[in-house]
Amino acid sequence: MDNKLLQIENLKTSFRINDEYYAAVDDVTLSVNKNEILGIVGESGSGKSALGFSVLGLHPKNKSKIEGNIFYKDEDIAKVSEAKLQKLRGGELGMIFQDPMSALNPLMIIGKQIEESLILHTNLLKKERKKRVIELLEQVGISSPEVVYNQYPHELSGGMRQRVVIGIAISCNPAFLIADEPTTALDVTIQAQILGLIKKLKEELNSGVILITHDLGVVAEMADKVAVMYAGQVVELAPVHELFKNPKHPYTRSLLQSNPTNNLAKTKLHVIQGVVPSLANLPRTGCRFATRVPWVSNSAHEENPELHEISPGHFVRCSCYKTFEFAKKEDLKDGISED
Amino acid sequence: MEFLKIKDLKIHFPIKAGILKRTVGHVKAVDGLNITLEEGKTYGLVGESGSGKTTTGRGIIGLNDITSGQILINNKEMTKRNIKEFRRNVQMVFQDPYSSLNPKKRILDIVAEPFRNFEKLSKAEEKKAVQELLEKVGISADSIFKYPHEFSGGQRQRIGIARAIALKPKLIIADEPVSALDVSVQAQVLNFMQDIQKELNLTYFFISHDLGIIRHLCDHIGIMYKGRFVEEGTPDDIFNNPQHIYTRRLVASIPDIDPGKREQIQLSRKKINEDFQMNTNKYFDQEGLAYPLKSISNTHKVAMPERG
Amino acid sequence: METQKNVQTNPGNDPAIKTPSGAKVILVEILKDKMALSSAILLLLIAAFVFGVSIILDQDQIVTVDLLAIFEPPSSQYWLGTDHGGRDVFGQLIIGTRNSLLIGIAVTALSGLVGLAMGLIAGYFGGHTDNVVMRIVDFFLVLPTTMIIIAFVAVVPNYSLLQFTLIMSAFIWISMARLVRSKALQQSELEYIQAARTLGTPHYKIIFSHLLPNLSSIIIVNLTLSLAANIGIETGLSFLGFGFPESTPSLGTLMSHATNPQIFELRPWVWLPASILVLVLMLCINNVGQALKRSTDAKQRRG
Amino acid sequence: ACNDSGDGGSTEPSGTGDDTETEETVENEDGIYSLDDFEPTKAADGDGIEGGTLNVGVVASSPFEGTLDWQHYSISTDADILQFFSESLFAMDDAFNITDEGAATIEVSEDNLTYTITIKDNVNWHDGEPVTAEDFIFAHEVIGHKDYDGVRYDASFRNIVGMEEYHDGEADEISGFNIIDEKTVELTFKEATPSLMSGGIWYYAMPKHYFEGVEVADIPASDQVRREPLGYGPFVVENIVPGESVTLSKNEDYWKGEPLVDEVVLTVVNPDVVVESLRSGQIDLVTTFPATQFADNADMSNVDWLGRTSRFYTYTGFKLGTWDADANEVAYDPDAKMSNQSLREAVRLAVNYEELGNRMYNGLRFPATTVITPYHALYHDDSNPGFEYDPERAKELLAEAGYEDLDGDGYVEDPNGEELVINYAARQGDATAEAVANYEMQAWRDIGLNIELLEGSLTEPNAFYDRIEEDDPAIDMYTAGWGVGSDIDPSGLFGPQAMFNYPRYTDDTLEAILADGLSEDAFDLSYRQDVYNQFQEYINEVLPLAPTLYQIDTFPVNNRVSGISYEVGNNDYGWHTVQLNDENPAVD
Amino acid sequence: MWKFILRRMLIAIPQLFFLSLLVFILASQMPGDPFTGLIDPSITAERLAEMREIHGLNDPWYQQYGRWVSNAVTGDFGQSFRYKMPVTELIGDRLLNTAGLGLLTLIFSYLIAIPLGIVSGRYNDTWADRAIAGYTYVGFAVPSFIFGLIALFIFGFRLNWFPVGGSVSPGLVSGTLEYYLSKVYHMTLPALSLALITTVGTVQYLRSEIIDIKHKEFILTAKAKGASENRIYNKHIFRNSLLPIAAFFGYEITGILGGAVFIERVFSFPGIGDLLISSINNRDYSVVTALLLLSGCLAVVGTMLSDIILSMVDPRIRIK
Ligand SMILES: Nc1ncnc2c1ncn2[C@@H]1O[C@H](COP(=O)(O)OP(=O)(O)OP(=O)(O)O)[C@@H](O)[C@H]1O
Ligand SMILES: Nc1ncnc2c1ncn2[C@@H]1O[C@H](COP(=O)(O)OP(=O)(O)OP(=O)(O)O)[C@@H](O)[C@H]1O
Ligand SMILES: [Mg+2]
Ligand SMILES: [Mg+2]
Ligand code: NI
Repeated sequence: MDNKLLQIENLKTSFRINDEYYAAVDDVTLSVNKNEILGIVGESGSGKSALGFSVLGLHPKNKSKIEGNIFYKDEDIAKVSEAKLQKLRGGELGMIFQDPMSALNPLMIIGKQIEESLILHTNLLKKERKKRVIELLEQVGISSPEVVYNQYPHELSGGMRQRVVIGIAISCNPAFLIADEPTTALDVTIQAQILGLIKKLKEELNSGVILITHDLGVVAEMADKVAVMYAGQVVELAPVHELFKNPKHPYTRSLLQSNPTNNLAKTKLHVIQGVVPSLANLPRTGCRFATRVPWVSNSAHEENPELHEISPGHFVRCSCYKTFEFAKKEDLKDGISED
Repeated sequence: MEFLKIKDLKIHFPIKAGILKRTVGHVKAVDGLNITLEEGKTYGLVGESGSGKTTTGRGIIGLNDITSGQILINNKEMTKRNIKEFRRNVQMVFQDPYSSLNPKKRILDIVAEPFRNFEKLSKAEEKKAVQELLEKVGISADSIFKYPHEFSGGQRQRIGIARAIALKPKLIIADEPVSALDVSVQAQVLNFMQDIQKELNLTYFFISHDLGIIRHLCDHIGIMYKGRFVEEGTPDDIFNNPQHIYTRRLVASIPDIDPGKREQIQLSRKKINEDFQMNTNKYFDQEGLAYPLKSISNTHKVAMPERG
Repeated sequence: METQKNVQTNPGNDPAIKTPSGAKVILVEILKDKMALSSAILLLLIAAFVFGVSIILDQDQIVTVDLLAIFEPPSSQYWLGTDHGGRDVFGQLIIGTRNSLLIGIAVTALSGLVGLAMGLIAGYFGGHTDNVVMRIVDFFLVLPTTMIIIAFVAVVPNYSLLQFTLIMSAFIWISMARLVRSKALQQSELEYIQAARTLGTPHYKIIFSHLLPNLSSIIIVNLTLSLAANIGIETGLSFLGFGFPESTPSLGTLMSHATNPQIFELRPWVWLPASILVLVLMLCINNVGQALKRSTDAKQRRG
Repeated sequence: ACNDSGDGGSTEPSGTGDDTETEETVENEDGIYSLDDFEPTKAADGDGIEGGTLNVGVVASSPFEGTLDWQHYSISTDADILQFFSESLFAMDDAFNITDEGAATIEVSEDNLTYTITIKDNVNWHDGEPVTAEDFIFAHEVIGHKDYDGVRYDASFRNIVGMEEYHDGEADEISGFNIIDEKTVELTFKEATPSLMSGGIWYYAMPKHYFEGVEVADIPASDQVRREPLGYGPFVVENIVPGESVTLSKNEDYWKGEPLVDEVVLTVVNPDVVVESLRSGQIDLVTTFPATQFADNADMSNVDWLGRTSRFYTYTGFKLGTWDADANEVAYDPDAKMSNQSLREAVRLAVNYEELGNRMYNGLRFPATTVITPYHALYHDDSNPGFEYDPERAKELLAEAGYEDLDGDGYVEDPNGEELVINYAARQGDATAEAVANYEMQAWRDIGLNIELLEGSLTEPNAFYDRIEEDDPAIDMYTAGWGVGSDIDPSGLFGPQAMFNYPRYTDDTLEAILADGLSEDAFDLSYRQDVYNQFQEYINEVLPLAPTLYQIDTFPVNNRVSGISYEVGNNDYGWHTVQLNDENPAVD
Repeated sequence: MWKFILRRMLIAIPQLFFLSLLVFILASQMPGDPFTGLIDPSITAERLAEMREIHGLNDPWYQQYGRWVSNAVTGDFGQSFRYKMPVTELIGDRLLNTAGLGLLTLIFSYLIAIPLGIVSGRYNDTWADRAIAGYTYVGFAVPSFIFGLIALFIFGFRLNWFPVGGSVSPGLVSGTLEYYLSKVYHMTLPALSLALITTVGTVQYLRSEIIDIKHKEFILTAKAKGASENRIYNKHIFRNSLLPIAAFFGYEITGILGGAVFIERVFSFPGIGDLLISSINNRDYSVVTALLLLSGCLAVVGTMLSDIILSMVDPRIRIK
């Protein structure tokens, strides 16, 4: 497909803990097209950020290891030199961070922080740069850009700061954008605005976006395609409508079931048993989700779960989804006590 | 029967500026709230960040000094002097399950702390009581010698709840008890809170900015904006019949789980936003604050200026 | 950042990244750090030796003037030679080290205690209490400490180890107070402190059983580092002529002999061993302290 | 009488060297030196170079005070500087009697009351103005002025006729002065004493014209004193860096003849670095040299060591009474702890001062025999043997006097059988001070005296004198130093009305002897010598204080310098005759 | 801004008051007075008593204090007993010397601290970092006077590179270029010795500050912008970590004054530290009190300066 902007193949990102490497992202294959938003959801610790950081090569080199390929416009950016990456980062590849409070240099005025990308990636003159910064600030919906230009981060509200962070990310019209939980720290109204903004920018710039979030609502609203991650792996990947209408993987279904927005009445919410295992304790063989659905018989899981394309564009890992039913009361005799 | 009654509660903080920390003004974090709540019910307090939700909660439990107003429980006013008594009846569940448990203490000590303050129990009695409590919140009784870091977020939050219900309080203030948790864990805690409410006939004062949760859980909802209510009512009133532009915008901002409704939501949001932009003056006074509440039905109150 | 988060989200079934629990981590960190470990061992050896031997040594004998042995160079009789009073430098070194260690420990303990109390009170109660304490601290902060101490020492009659400890402590408690206060302020914001208050726990109990344990590692680190500083604290005063009498040998007294031109160049055995010993002691304590510091501060952790 | 403050702990010895050319200096096998090893004078030697710069180290541990005026200075460092450009009107012989060699001569009337002072004609201030009788009177007017803020207004000034009236503001002039002509003046005293000629008459003149318009109270801080002082001495002040250095050029108009060197540079040198500075030739000579550093550096090849006996001695004092402030006199208490003469003698005999001086000071301090130092050669009684170190005798003395160890703790009890603890005070001082005190105490303990150091440590000098002066009952015995002036009269230290009579001892015999020394008869030298021999003997007998050590002052002088003399009594070291034999200083 | 400074000064007033009281009481508690020990047969006891009376030494302390403070406010600290000149004048020269020494020390100390701190912060846990840490530990452990003595001995006497005492060569006339050059020359060795010791705190501070900032999230933002490592260090980390150090420079004044006491003694440098010690030894109260008060004022001014600088460089607490 010509449209393909980013192609992640068998990506494995490992971190060194006490002289041993543990994979936080394990054999992930994904692709993003132009003008497409790929949503990534999953519980905390499932490897979403680790994946996003890997794409930009932001992990500290001495403590992490990246295997596999990340093709950006036919170039494997997992393998290129740091200098080359630096060219791409902030230029063609933009990144929006989660916490607007700490993502900005507290001692630098806003204007300069945005301008820095321009200095690094364009040949604009000083005056032009300033003009462009003001433009950007307007673009991200800041009403008095001239004032904000000279302000320091602490003088802005959280929503404003997140806009600035977005401004930095899009300053060089990135072809590809990674937004790592861009609205988690914000109020719903502001979240709506920021999400709208990202969408608008994506359309204007015709860029591909990876939107990392743990809020299913956000994905439902934003994404064209959704990858559900669990324990470093993609367990389900599908176009957004398909996923919400027809979730297959037990994990996806559980996530949807436990969302209170789906349960208006004062009914019981669905609870997923257990917790996400920590990196060093991840089961590396078999179905990683098996421990959390103990009532599903072991034979239902694959030995080496693979992604199956069950309908065009809809992939599910492991075949346990076929037999998965939500637990009945008696299955849960350990109840929530043992999670 | 009104169980909790808050009358014209005001909590103001001085603003200190410069290195000299001079008071240059006041933040009216809570500015004239009136709340009544029946026993066994759940009150939900919603609002954007900084609207004064936490301050209200802390005011009720006495962690913040009240500038003016009254807090009555069972028609008894809470004062500085009888606060100790109130403490037994009012407890709090905190937002952050990681920092709300002292990392250097064993679960036993954490959960037993209220006993030690209010009741003279022998070591054995205390241990038993703690084990009972832990079982109630679904944590195996032999965990008492573990440390908080040995538990997951959801478990910790339940330990926090166990501690809060140790003295059999009547009112529990829960300040965003699940916002630090993943949805899956969230569900667990919310379910549990509902269970225990029924069991102990607890009254909840539930603070959150997640409207989904509020809607799921609460009997009454108050929407706060800059220290005042803009609207108050049942979930039905608020979500299906929002009157104040602020509420409407808030409700419209909730992302919907159904990707099919995208366009529709987008459109309504746009409309409401325009409305909001245009009609701010109509809904807020000159200082941009909400007007006093007016009843528009039995349960539903809105902050609208007097007509005419 | 990431690690931190991870630690929290993953319950303790992972021994590798368990939440640090005070003493254990400190121990682990020191054991891991070869430098710190050997420093600690050396330190203990020196301390044990000095305290052990000083029991056997006859202090009166050591400070007895012997006109026939003035400025003897090191020999088998006088391992480190003798000073201008014909007194054995080695013996003085032992007793001096003991005295200096005692001073260091006493000053550290006393100033640490005062600073801790002030810091805890200010940090926990905040508001006006904090204001008052901080005003006092501010006042001490602008004092030209060195000069005032010198003036103080000149005033005190009957100047001895005790007086010295009191004077020094009076001036250096503030750094501990400031540190503890700021950490206590941070901790007081945390919900477990708030929780304790809502549970009706009295203030003093919150301070002692909640706040204090959570500041312990920082306090230990700070105490260690200030112990290093306090070991040599009296050297300067000795140099200016405000030291202890010769009947109370200390490392500072021995070192300050370096100002005597007769000794500095021609009889280095009088002052050099003490100087080296001070250096070694301070380096050791510092090494340990820095290792402790690293263990409390994930960012500075090695590897 | 100009005298240094009581040697606040730093005794300043001085010395003389041999005048031989040999460049190796005093050095003897046993490393112990005596006065015989030094000469006070290094005679001019061969042809010097023309002019040159003499670098003098002013030894002081802090910057010099800069009160460069004889009337006002109080610290010896200032005097060290003053002598280069401002000098006494009178020259003295080694008996400290005024001679005719000085800038002025003096004639005494029959009744010893009136003194006629004649300033020599060619004595002129550096600005060319003659030194006049007015200037001499002016010095008195300043000192006697009610606003005068120095320490020199003393009994000998009040002894001048009309001085007290002037001081009290009742008279505008001092009537005791009678100007004969520009250069001659008569000075009349109320009472005659033999001491007048050896220190009773003020030595200095003050350039009245130069201080025109300056209030007396403002003089010490004035530029005329601090920045551009005026004298008539061999050198002229060119430049002063306050507290640090003074540059002087030769006074071509010097009345004794043009000085041989062109320039003198005085620089403050810290006692700790004196040796290094001398070695490297940065300074040619110093004002004082720290005694403890001598032995290590006796072999310094680039200097000659000169030396002489010092005016300082140390003593052990016994508190025998108190000061009666109302009567303004000493109140001797015969029941004082130390009042037993045998006890005091035992104390003196118990310590081996010879050994002490030899070991710690390499002989530059040696046992003192009497309370008149050899510095006063005319009065010092050579024949008095002083005290011989004899611990056995000391023990005997104690036993005889009834001091016996009754309880077997190794220390004697007093004759009444009560426990005897003697509190001993000693000043902080140079590197050896503490060792010396400890040594003494060891010796005393060896003869069975239970001695305790006051508060366990040496006493800070100020506190020390404070407490001694106030007769602090916590002190029974102390060690101190004393620097004698040119005046032999010891009343200031032993007299019943002397506050500095710290032992607080007096008796009729002593008072009679002291009076005798100042009597009419005492104008006869040999009579006076007899009196003071008697005095020395008597003090050694009753022993209110026991002299312990005399000192030798040593003076290192760079090889290239000659024509210099540190002769006792010579208050002019002959700076104008100093010459340099080489452009560059010799280096070790 | 001016208002702020004014207010800041108002805060300093009670501080100064307590300081003055403390200082005065200290001085008056010292044993002896300037006339103690002036034992000389030619000085009579009456004269001493008279002199004590003249100088008001017999008055009760609060009277003396009142007198002293009211004069001090007008800048009159009385006469030095020993130097017989107005204290203000006496201190003036010395203060200039110490100020020069302090300034030079500060310059040296920053010249040393900044590169070392940066290197060890940026390349933490490399051999360079460890070497620098070694130096800072040693600097922390060696008292400045020992260090000064060794420097004096080697560079002053053995190598003859630097003068060994005083603040200026004799004979130079104040005001000439030569004079000032000579002054700087005289200060160099003491300043360098002091700087090498006092700088270690700054090195350590800078190091940990850099390591701290290195882990801040905004550094990640910068990295994501495509900034190179060097640029990140230059534009973000160094700037942010140097600002507090620049601001602390006011606080350094106290430290340097304290260090000056020692170093001036070692190098016989006529500054106020040296003066203080000799004045204490000589019981020259008026000088002691004036000096203590002066250094207190300097410290107050220093902290004030730091506050002001901090508030200027740190936008988060900037005052308009
Ligand atoms: N630098 C690192 N060093 C070691 N482990 C890391 C590092 N970064 C992430 N991890 C681990 O990798 C796993 C995946 O982490 P990641 O941050 O990608 O999760 P996430 O899905 O983004 O979670 P969240 O929703 O909390 O942001 C976690 O177990 C985490 O502890
Ligand atoms: N102790 C305090 N001192 C001063 N101001 C305070 C204090 N506590 C809260 N405030 C201010 O009061 C206002 C209300 O704060 P509050 O924490 O109650 O808001 P909130 O609704 O809980 O917000 P969030 O959703 O972010 O928790 C805010 O502007 C806050 O800055
Ligand atoms: Mg993440
Ligand atoms: Mg809140
Ligand atoms: Ni499976």
